[in-house]
Amino acid sequence: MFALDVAAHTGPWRSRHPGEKALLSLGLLACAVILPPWPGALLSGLAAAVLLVGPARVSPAVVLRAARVPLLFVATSTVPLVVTVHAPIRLTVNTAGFGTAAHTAGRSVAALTCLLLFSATTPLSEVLPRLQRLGVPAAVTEVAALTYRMLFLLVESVRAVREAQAARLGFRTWRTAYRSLAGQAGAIFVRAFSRARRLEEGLALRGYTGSLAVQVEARRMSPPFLVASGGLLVLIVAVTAAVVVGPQW
Amino acid sequence: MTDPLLDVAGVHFAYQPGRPVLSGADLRVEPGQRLAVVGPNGGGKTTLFRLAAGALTPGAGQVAVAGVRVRHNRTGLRALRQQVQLVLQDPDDQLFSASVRQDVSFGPVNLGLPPEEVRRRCDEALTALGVAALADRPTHLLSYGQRKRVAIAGAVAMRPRLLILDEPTAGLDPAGVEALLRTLDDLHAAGTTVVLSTHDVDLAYRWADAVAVVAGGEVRTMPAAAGLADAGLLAAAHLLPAWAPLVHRLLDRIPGLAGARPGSAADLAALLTAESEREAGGRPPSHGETAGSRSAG
Amino acid sequence: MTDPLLDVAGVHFAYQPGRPVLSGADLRVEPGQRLAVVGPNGGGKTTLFRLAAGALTPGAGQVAVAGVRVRHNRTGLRALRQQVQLVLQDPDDQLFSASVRQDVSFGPVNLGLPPEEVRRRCDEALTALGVAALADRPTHLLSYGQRKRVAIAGAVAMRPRLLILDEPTAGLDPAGVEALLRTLDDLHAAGTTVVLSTHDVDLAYRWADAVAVVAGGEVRTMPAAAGLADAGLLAAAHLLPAWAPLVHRLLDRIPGLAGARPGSAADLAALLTAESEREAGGRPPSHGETAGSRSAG
Amino acid sequence: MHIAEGYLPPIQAAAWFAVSTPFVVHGSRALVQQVRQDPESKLLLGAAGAFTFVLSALKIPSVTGSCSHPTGTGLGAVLFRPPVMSVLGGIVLLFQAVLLAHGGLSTLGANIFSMAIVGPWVAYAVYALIRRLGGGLDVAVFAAAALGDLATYCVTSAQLALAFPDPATGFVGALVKFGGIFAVTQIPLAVSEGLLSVLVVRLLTRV
Repeated sequence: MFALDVAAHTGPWRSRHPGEKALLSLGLLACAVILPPWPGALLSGLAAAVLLVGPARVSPAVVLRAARVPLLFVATSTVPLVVTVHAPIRLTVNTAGFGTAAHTAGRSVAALTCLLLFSATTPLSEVLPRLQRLGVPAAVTEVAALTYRMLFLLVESVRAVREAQAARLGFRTWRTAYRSLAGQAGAIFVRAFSRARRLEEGLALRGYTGSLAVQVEARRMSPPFLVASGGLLVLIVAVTAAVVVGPQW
Repeated sequence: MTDPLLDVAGVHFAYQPGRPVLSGADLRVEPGQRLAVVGPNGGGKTTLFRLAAGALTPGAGQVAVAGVRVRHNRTGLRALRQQVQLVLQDPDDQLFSASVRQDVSFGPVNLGLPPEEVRRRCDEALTALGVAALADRPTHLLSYGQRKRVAIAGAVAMRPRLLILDEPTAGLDPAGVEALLRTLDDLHAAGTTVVLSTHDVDLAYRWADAVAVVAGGEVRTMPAAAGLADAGLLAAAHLLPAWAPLVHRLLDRIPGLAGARPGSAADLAALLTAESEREAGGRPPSHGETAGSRSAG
Repeated sequence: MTDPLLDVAGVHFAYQPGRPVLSGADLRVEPGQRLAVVGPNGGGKTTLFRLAAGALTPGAGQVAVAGVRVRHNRTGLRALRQQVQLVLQDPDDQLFSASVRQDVSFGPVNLGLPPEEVRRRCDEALTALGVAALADRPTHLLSYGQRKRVAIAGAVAMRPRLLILDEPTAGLDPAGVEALLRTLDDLHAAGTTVVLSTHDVDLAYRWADAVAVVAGGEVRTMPAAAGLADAGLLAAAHLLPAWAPLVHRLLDRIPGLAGARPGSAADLAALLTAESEREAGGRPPSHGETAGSRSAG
Repeated sequence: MHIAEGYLPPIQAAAWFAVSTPFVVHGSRALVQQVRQDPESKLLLGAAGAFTFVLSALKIPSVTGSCSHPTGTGLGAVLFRPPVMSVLGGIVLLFQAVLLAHGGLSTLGANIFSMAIVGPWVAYAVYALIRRLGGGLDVAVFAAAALGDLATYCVTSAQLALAFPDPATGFVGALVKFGGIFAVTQIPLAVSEGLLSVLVVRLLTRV
């Protein structure tokens, strides 16, 4: 349903400990954001891209499709960086802004690649229960896990409702389209809360009295993976430092 | 020769690249036909229906309605939807208005019909489905069977020439199934071509003129009597045999019952009761007039 | 005489005052029984199950499990749920976790069992339902049939003595129904008493030892063979007759097939195939050894 | 539009986390309290989160022909109150980042501030004010959803303007530029979201 989610649940890294994948991809993400874009973001982004289509075996089509919307944002919000507004309404191209624009867009694309590395390899159902160990209250992680489970049911419902409305010409005009959209939102609201009520009874039958604690599969962190990830991060930091500081030597 | 009402020809479709659900599927529905579609879960029945109703665009091949190839643009789909209506399995996917009448009027209002015409079509559809008495009820207070009927009424109010129903009898009790089949027969008698999918091969056998077996990405259509008596074909589609054709073979070996063609267990029970009453009454057996039995040729 | 495993005695229940769903319902389930509950939609089958599983408190009458009256407080319900587990019709009403293994572990974790025991029970339940290979799949990528099995695994992980399933075969294709019945038979062979509801009287006839007909607020329990051959009783409960007992009557009138008791159309087809092969081979008929047929006494 | 991953300079990204954290922590405390008093509300909150996610994924037809999405936070704030929305909104933004790559983890703090804090509070304040002044439900819901949506995108524009001030005209000039792209174009969509919210609330009050 969500291509990144499917990739995370079916890819070769699905049974790795989420901590390993978080260290690698979020470490790269931190490098991409914090280090000077040249060459830190470039190196981090490249490393993430190679890891995505290489060992993590995520289809490039999935990566590119997921990147479309954020890239659209990057493209539109970079325009103001190279344009200056003079009062009242006069725009000029500001060549001095090209540097900032290139840095910002580059940093963003690199960071996006690192985010995709995390998204396409790490199932959320593995992450959420483990957030408790990082101090997030159980009530919050359990609500998040329920949201995660229910949103797939609702997304499927909204697709079916939309299709049924289209079959009865619900999107023929603006007027009918608004009526149909309100119908979708209303149907989803009713559906969400009837799901909650029915799940409440279903869980009561299984002994629910307030805790949704489950057994989280014990996964061992792989030392080679951790060492390799750490090494990669150190290497990127070192190379970046050398390039940035280097010319002074 | 007239064009088929629906002609799905060589259609390929995959939700995910490399995993085709249908590969080269053909389906012809003649005007006035009653067609049952059978096949295993995940075999592609619903996908075939969504393609026929224009909800999906085929990857290859084409869909034609009444001889006209369907174009998957605004105008083409609009024309298609006035001819072909698909009723989904879960009625809640089709009911999104507050009251029954409002929901059934959704399609006619979208067609831009004048209010009197909208009202006429609603009344007609509600009456056809036997739910006129529920018109002012909120949809969420209806029983499952009633919601199914209202969802069908919403499609019927579009006055389609072809009505496709995905598992319309799922979740209904036997009496509800019989009542729904009678309603579909009334719609059919009034001129609508009806296609439905079912897991119940006995239902397909006694209700349909023709049966389409959807399995392994392909579709094979044949007369209901022949298709559902073919053990090899059924096994290939992971289907179990129907009782009726087997029972007919047994009946032909019993003197005095040979030639009787009960379509359901209820018909068979009636046949046996009538026979024992005749024997008690001493009249000669004459199965030709047995109530409820129907020739399945 | 041993106590029945479940004893629902004189139970009254109404969701709305003045509209009783059950009025004086009795149901006894003996240990080791396979009981099928049949009846029209809205007749009270699900209500009876919810009462038996402690989700509802009876207005009058009482529910006893293994001779002990159920108390509807925290401790009483906790004890009940370790003995009786109800699996609802829609698996999405019971699956709350996106991970199959995490979901199945919920019951055992909630019982406060040590981690190794939780893990053992999960593995056992996943294996019993044939879904061990899906343990690491997310719930939302499973098919409907797979979600049904995972929901049942969640109940089986509680190691109940009595497993009640509301319409477990609804929505499954014939092959899926057969596979699920085999799984339930394995659970039954391992010592679990199994109760299920169904609209398929033929399924009830061939699978169950006893059948309970729920209609008009009352419950009547009897041996499956007798109950489902009783036309009057079936009609009163708005049920259609089963094919199998009628077919057995036909078979008894055919020389060479008399006494054969096929339980399903597939068994009957196998019987007829075996017979025609014997005739082709010139061997004398001996239906007693026909594959697939089962004595329905 | 959420601010994409990595778009904000690191110091500013961190600063927005610092600004948002107290609101989310306060919301989490409220949520924990609510769940403790009524364990069943956990399921309702999960449903509310899923509803908000799906609502923000509905496709609204827009003037330009392309499609846009409602924020859903205005309606959410009226239905579920702002403190809870700060947590649910945070969860929804996290899911949008991880499942769809809309928004990001480094920009999560900034996006939470605009969508899960300012949007809901503005919407709720507008709703409460109009109701107290005797305004009708329709008017209150419309104004709440439309202004909540608009407030969210004004904050997004301000966040971007702070990060990238115009070399000549500074923050104000940048605000004009980003506002022109993200807030002014949003006005018809804000009106759409307002209308849609009214239709939804009408539908729900009739049920």
